[in-house]
Amino acid sequence: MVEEIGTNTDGDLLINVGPQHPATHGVLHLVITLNGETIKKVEPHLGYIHRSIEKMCESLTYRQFIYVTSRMDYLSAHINNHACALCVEKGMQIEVPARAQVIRVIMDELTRIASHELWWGAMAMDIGAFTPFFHAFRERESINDIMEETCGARLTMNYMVPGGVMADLHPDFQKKVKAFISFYKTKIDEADELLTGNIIFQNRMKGVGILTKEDAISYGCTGPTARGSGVRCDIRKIYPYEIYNTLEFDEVIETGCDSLSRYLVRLKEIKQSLRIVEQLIDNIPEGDFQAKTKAVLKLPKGEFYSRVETARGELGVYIVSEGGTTPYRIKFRSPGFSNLSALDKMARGSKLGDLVAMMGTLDLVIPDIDR
Amino acid sequence: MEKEELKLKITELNTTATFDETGEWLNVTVDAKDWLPFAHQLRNDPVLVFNYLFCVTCIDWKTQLTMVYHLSSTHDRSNTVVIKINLDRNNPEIESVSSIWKTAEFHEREVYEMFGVKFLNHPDLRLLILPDGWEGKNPMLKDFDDPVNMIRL
Amino acid sequence: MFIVKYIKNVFSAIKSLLVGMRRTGYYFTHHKEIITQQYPDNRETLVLPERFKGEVVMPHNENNEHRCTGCTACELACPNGTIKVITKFDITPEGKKKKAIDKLVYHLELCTLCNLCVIACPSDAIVMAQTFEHSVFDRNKLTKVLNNPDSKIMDGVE
Amino acid sequence: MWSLSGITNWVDQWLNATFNPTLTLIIEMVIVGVCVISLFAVLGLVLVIMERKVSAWMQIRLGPNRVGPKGMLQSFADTLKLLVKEGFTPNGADKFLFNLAPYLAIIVAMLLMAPIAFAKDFHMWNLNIGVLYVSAVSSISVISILMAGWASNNKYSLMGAMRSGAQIVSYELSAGLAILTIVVLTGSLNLNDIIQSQANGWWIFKGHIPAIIAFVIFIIAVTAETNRAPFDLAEAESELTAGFHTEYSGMKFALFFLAEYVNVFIVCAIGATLFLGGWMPFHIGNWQSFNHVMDFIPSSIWFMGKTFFLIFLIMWFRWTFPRLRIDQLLNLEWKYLLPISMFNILLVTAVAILGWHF
Repeated sequence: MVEEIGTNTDGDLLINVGPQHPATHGVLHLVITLNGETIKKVEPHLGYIHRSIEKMCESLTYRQFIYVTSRMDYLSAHINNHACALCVEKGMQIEVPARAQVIRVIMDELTRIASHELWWGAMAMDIGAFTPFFHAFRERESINDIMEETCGARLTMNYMVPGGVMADLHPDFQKKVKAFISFYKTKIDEADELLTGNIIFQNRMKGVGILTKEDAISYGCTGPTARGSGVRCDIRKIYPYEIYNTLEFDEVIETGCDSLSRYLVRLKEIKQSLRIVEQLIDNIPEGDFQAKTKAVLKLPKGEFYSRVETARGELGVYIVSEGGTTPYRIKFRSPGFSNLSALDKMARGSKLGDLVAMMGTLDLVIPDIDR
Repeated sequence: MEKEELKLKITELNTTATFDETGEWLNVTVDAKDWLPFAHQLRNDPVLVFNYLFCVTCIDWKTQLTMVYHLSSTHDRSNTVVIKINLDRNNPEIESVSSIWKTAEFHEREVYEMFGVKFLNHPDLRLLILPDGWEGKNPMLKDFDDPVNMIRL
Repeated sequence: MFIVKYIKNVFSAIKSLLVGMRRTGYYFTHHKEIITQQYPDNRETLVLPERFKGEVVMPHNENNEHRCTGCTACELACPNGTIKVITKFDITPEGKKKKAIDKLVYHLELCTLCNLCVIACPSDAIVMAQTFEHSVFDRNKLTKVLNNPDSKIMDGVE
Repeated sequence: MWSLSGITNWVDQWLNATFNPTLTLIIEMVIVGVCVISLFAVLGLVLVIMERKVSAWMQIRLGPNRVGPKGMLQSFADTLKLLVKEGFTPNGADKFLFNLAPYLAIIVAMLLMAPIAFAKDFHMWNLNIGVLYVSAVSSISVISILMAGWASNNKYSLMGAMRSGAQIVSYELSAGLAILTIVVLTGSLNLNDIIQSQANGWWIFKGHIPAIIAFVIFIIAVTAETNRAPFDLAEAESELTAGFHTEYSGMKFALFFLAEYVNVFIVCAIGATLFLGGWMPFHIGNWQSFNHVMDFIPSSIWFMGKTFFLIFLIMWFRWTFPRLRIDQLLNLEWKYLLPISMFNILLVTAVAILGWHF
């Protein structure tokens, strides 16, 4: 006969969501304590894709370690590389040429759009709408094609080097980006038509996964997750790097603290990113794309911290140097790790179906959490 | 807040703290036993309000372990300090601050398994990333040697 | 009024659903919006950009000559130990010993296609090829020797 | 004119002339059984390819296009794959119930075929309580789902089954009330009588507001009853991996799959019969020549056309909407659909008593 279903001593049902589960988008493992359909506790178990990138970087030179970080948050690989390049440049005091800075920012924003597009599709799939996923991929493919042409790869571009970018822009780059922007503008309302305005979607998102402002700060949430709770935390605004202080864009803040706010923040961020790209695409200054650097980079003894705004939040790179060619200790403060820790707080008391929606709005990328 | 102001303010809170101003931010070194009350003061001080702990990590200096806490405030983003606490490498123990900053819970668990630092009064000090039943050295320590190293193979 | 609000709610809900259905209905009837690429069929017409990083290759000219001096710059630049340069000593016509490569072993299975070796190469001996169909049934086939057998270094490359 | 009823009559006469009545009945039952099973197979194949093509075109994809012309034989390949797959029974499962559940699902779907009129005078069983029979038998399907969920010894399956139980039991109410609206208007429970009553116009085109409301409610309720998105909580791929059939594989999974599609077909057929006039051709008032042309289209084509239109509608829902949450699903039923259909049935009763309908 049927064995007794696994329960804990309180008679609650324990369910393992993951490591292989359609909603975890990777190998996240959540142990969920359920009372009926209501969640009592969510306990993440990590490490299924831990590659110890921090340890690995300790044996790589300052030129080499950048490529490894593409594999952390593979959806915003370019921005990860940017953080590392910034940190090395900070230590070496390399002046990045104006052209390289503009190229970097354009690429960052394109990456952000691509990442948010994928998130939009995946999140729609989490709550049961399959069609948006494919529509999202159409836009993302266009960006990937642009990336492929200039950087030579679609996902892990490895286009950043300390002191600039690896190669100059492809001659067709501006034309293609403009074509993409005009194409994208005809499709941007689709998100509202298919999901945002939909009554089922609204009911699924409104008022679930509440993360108050205090909790968001206490849990160290950053990025759209925290901005959906009304925390002002866009690194591009509060600690501007590269040329972000000269650009016109708004920091998107929603004060709803729920899943819908986090969703709306990301959708509006796409528009802000488009705005940045539009500002820059016609104004790429001439000049070098790379500063002259020594063949072997040696960071002076000391500690260096740089942070950037990835699509998921604040990525910090903390390098402790002993003056050698390799970092002595390197720490990546990944946004996903902190955001995930708030999941338990958000999920308690809501239904199992909402957990999936919440995970969707957190935009979890598991390699980013595990590193 | 300027580094000097921060320094004055922190000296008021903890007289034994030592400072290092070479980095980008003010580095404050305190004793492990002072850490928890000091953290409470940093968090609840009406002027400083260090409510945002954005990075917790540990450095293995081979002779000692150093816990590094990066603190900032959402009220005044220019307030940033780096708190460093040196620990005995053979028996690293420190009070957990997860009651003050919730984010520390996960970060401390990560440091616990990677460096073997014991966090006292941590609500749930278990392995987070390493597989259950991991035995042997903590992987991020400098004298850890991975038996399977793809690059050196 | 409660009942008016109730009815309004019902109608606005139905309207929001119809808006979504109009969008999917549009795509259902407009087949030219389809973006599917029929990959193995379009292999002939598939154009990869010239910067695409597929695998590291060493171009040879028609006399079976390459540009590699065996300086191991690529080996040092590689983060993964993908490239192993095995050198030998050639005897030049003048009777001097000259370092040259015997084999440049390239492990495609370890390569992350980061392009660092190509940048590091002082004599432009290796480039990235635009191939991408790398799957094979035997892992050993992924370990490649980049220089052709009996190839020589090009004249004038130091 | 050529018609399906002509063929059946001819077969019946020939059998009666050749054999004694008992044998005739047995042979006829066997023929009907074979017909139903082959109809099942055909429906499964057609609906699967239809679903895949509809979803693909809505998702700006090509869809299956390798097997056969334009991929039309893809379902044969799918079936072959499912047939040769190992039918796996998990270790802790209740073997008997686990293996019984898919057959129960398919038997329920088969039973539901009985009263449906596929064309003029072409039906298996001219049942005088056809509507009641359909609503009664369709509620058995929940048992197969509960059985599958419980016997799998899988928490996901159990949750899916429990969700589905709550869902089907609730939505049966409003589906039944929506059907009742038409019963009140026609005054008969016989499906053939209901079709005959629509000879001068289909119920949703006759201008009765209650009939239109009932149609909308019926479509929503049957979507929920057949566990189709946006009400696919029993399967809920992103939450429960595959819900009640998580542990099923091979042919047993295929039977569930088939039962789902056949159920969709049946509820759409019932919907077409009740609201869209079954096999009745489309007539417009006094346009004699237009009506005459419409009469030339065989009645079976009319029936299938209407049914497939409704199936397309349900597929359209599925590929557009996100899924509801379990409490919202029940809210929708008990706070919206049920009160509205209660009010609707009051309205239609008043209309019928006062004789305002035509």
